[in-house]
Amino acid sequence: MSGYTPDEMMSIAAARELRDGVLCFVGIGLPSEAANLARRTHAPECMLIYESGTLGAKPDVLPLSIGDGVLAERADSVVSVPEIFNYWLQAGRIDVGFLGAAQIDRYANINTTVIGDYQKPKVRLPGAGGAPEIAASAKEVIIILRHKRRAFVENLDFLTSVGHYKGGKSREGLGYTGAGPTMVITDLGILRPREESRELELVAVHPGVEVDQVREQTGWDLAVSDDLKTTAPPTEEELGVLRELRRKTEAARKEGAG
Amino acid sequence: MSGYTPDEMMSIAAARELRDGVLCFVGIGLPSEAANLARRTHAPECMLIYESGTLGAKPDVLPLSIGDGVLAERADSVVSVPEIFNYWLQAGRIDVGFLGAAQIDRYANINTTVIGDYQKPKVRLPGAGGAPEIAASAKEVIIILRHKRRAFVENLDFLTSVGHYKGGKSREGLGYTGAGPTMVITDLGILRPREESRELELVAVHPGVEVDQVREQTGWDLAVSDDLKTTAPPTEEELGVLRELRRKTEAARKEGAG
Amino acid sequence: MDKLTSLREAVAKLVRDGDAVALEGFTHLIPTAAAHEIIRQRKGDLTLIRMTPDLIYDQLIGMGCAKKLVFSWGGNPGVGSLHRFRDAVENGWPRPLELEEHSHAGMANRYVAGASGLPFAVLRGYKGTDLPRVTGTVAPIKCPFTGEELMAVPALNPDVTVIHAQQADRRGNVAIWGISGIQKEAALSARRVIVTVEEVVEEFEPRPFQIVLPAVAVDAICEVPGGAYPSYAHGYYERDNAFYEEWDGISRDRERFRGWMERHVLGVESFEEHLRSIRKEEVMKA
Amino acid sequence: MDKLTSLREAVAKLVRDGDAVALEGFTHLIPTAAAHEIIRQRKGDLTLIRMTPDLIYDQLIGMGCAKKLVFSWGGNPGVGSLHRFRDAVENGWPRPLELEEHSHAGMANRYVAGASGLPFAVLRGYKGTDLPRVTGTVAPIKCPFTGEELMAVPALNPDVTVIHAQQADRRGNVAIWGISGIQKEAALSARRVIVTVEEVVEEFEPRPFQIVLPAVAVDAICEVPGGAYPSYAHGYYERDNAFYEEWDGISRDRERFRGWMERHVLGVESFEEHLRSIRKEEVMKA
Repeated sequence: MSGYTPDEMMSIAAARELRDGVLCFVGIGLPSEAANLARRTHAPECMLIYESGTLGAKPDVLPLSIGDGVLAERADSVVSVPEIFNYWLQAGRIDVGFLGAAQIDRYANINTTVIGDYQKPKVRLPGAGGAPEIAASAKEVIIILRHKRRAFVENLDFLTSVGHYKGGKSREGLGYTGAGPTMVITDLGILRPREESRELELVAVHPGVEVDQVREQTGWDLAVSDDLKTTAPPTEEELGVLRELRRKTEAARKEGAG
Repeated sequence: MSGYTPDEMMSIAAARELRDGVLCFVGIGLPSEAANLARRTHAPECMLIYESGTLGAKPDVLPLSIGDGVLAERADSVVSVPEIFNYWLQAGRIDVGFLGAAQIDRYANINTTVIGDYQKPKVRLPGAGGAPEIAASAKEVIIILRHKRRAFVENLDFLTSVGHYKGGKSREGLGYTGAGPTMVITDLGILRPREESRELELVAVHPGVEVDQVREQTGWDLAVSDDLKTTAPPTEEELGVLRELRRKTEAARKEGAG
Repeated sequence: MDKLTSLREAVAKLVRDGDAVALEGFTHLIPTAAAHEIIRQRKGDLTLIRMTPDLIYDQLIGMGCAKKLVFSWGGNPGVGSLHRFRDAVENGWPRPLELEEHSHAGMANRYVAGASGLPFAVLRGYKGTDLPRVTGTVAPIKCPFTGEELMAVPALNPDVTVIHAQQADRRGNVAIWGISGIQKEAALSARRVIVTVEEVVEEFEPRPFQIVLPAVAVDAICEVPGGAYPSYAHGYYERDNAFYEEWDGISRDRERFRGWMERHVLGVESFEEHLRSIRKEEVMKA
Repeated sequence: MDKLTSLREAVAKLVRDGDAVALEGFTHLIPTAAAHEIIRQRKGDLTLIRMTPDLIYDQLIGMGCAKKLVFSWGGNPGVGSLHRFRDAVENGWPRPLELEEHSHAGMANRYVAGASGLPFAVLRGYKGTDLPRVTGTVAPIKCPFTGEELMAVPALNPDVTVIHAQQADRRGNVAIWGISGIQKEAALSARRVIVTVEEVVEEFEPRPFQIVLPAVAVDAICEVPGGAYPSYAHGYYERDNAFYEEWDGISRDRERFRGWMERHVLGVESFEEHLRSIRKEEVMKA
């Protein structure tokens, strides 16, 4: 298989990690694309939940936002925002939280708040949204973001959502019910927390990617697994479904009311 | 006007106290009859709220229970039980709480829990239901019950719902937002709390009722207003509407599914 | 839909001796059929939870299935006392019944906390009443911002919640319309959930004030037409108020109660047979 | 229905300088028309409250109406930054903007507490994050039963909440269907409530996942067809995703932004005129 982009590989690698039948709390953007790809390939019974209150959303195009009408159209149920966060997320019903990030550190803590100082930021980002409690209460968290040195940083400018906190058992001390991030999927490879230290280590690179390339784009001294794998390249089906989804989404977006 | 029962006088006297347009949280039984009578006479815009979650109920017969289908049929809205208690009652939206009681004391505190000792009761009553928080959070509370010595007691066997507590400013010390009971309406007359002491005093007797009769049926030394009034007897319209409501209710009850 | 099963199997598999069981319903949609099945299977030592214990709890208590009742209002709505409940509390018959008593607002918020994965809920109530004196599960709590002292009540998380609903769809989603009371929170706070329904349909129609409980929150769905009788199912059949009045007589006397239960509950194999035995089969065809 | 009034009158009467104002909406039913009217009437020193400040908050901030923002996610959904919001935070233009920042779960529960008449809400969150460091309105609280330490957040009680809904009936009840987000709690927690609606109808039809806000919880109802544009009104018109992308360009530059606002918001008298001025009048006939 040839002729796919690193972004396509990232979405496909992330989609593969979603087991069929799980309840997935989906962030907008990259996570939403991956989750919807999974639902269209190997995980048709995966139940997608968006923070706007849609339970079992079945969008036929990717939503531009977490409250698009396509999410409510054929959902199993639509509830209020407090219900989604309290009865579904905080109650521990969510198997997988799918999150993006602007910055991430070696313990998979996330920043989506500011670049620079909080009071006088260089870049003011949108902020926390649903992420802190998804990171806290989903049974497991999968993070998807592009692998850039400015994103994979030694020290976060702001800790918006807790991953493995300061490593080791420090997350457990915060009283969160979920296990935290189990995987970080990028356009270069896949990272997982080490058993004891909970520090992220590179466990797979995507086809054609060198470990040095990944180190280059990581702002700390990246741990690499002794048993480093290479991700299986996208199948024809995966690529076909992903591209069709993007095409339909783009068409719907252009159409709209305008 | 002649030919009406003390119970009819009680319901009619209670109905008259409901101003048009108010939000009334209605207990089942006597309060429900009075509230529905008010809605059919001088207070058509009175909004009836039942603890089962019906907002603006418009029953055409009296419900046997607080969750009867007639309450939902033409209600403005139907919400969950937590919403009724939290968003409507506790939030202070209710103008008048209409309550019944098994026992009442001189400060209009109510018992609906047990007669006798709690652990080994002579009579186990149904319990608190919605009453404690109605008594706590409705802007004003009106209590309706038959005037019997065993009901108007010196000491409650159990304090289920707080009226004016120990009198004076003691209720305010509990932090409740509502003003507490402003009126007790019985089949003999009407009682109101005195300004300072908050002790109930007899302010009106129904036509033909003597003060001594009321004292006789009150388990404490009953205070009587210097300006004791006599309740206006039922009008033809009031009696007609009440009897028609009872007749339709009885007919519907007999019909049912059985 | 692999959740679709018989009520007998669902109760056998999901209700265990000693469980804390909530059979919820607020006058509407009382899960009568499920309560009878629990009695027929002789489940014991149950902690029964419900805001408004009524006839079915009177039956469970009178048949000795319950060791404890967690509740806020126990009566025969619009009629009067629950005689079996009273007999258990006043005379310990057929066995003593431990009580954990709250107000409706307290119970509702306990379910909300349970459904929210929180250990407690906060409300403005209980103060000055005798409830905290007899109920261990109430404690003061102070607002860290205003200093106001409020009351905390612990979460309810039943081992099993049983509710009755109008419909399930083929995917196992459950639709309730009309008065839905505390059913959503009772279900979402429980470890295991059984739902009896009037019927299984292809797809739900929009109905006034309809809520939908997603399949993933339900363990077993059992089609039991008329399963809420003598309560009602909005859109299917009305409440049989006469039966509630009749129950006053049936339940007043221990022997008459036992006789009725033996004949109409223990002596039948299903709720369908029960309805025939009391000549109410018409509700199944509503 | 004496609550029915013009949007101009409702804003003039119910929104005051210095108010804490929540114009809520979760992508769906954003009250754009009301935001424009607030800008046209030059309301100032507002504390703006919203979980998801988007284009209309960008406009209010860029026009200098806001002194403070209480929020949990401020962006152009699916597109990127809110440039006027960023310019205010990063450069203090046109005036500095004080921030009170929470998570969605925190904001949602703050509205719930406000709607419930409680001074605070409890959730499991914030711990280990930098939010409590920069946000004063978070405090630890201990469960009196389990000892678990959780987080408390204070209630939100806006002076005014503005929402857009599909319909009102003649009695002044309001119907919302599809995604209803936090609108119910935002309305019920407020001192004053303005609702703009697509249309006033005789009676509501049952719709999927419809909620009804009773008339008594609403102070003013204003019929403004298309009033949520470029957001959508489920059953009326779709979201104009293209406009959200266009806004990125309009808002990026201070002058272009001011020019657009002067021409399309300040330079018109009503939302109807606004829609004509940007050639989107078709949403009014949806």
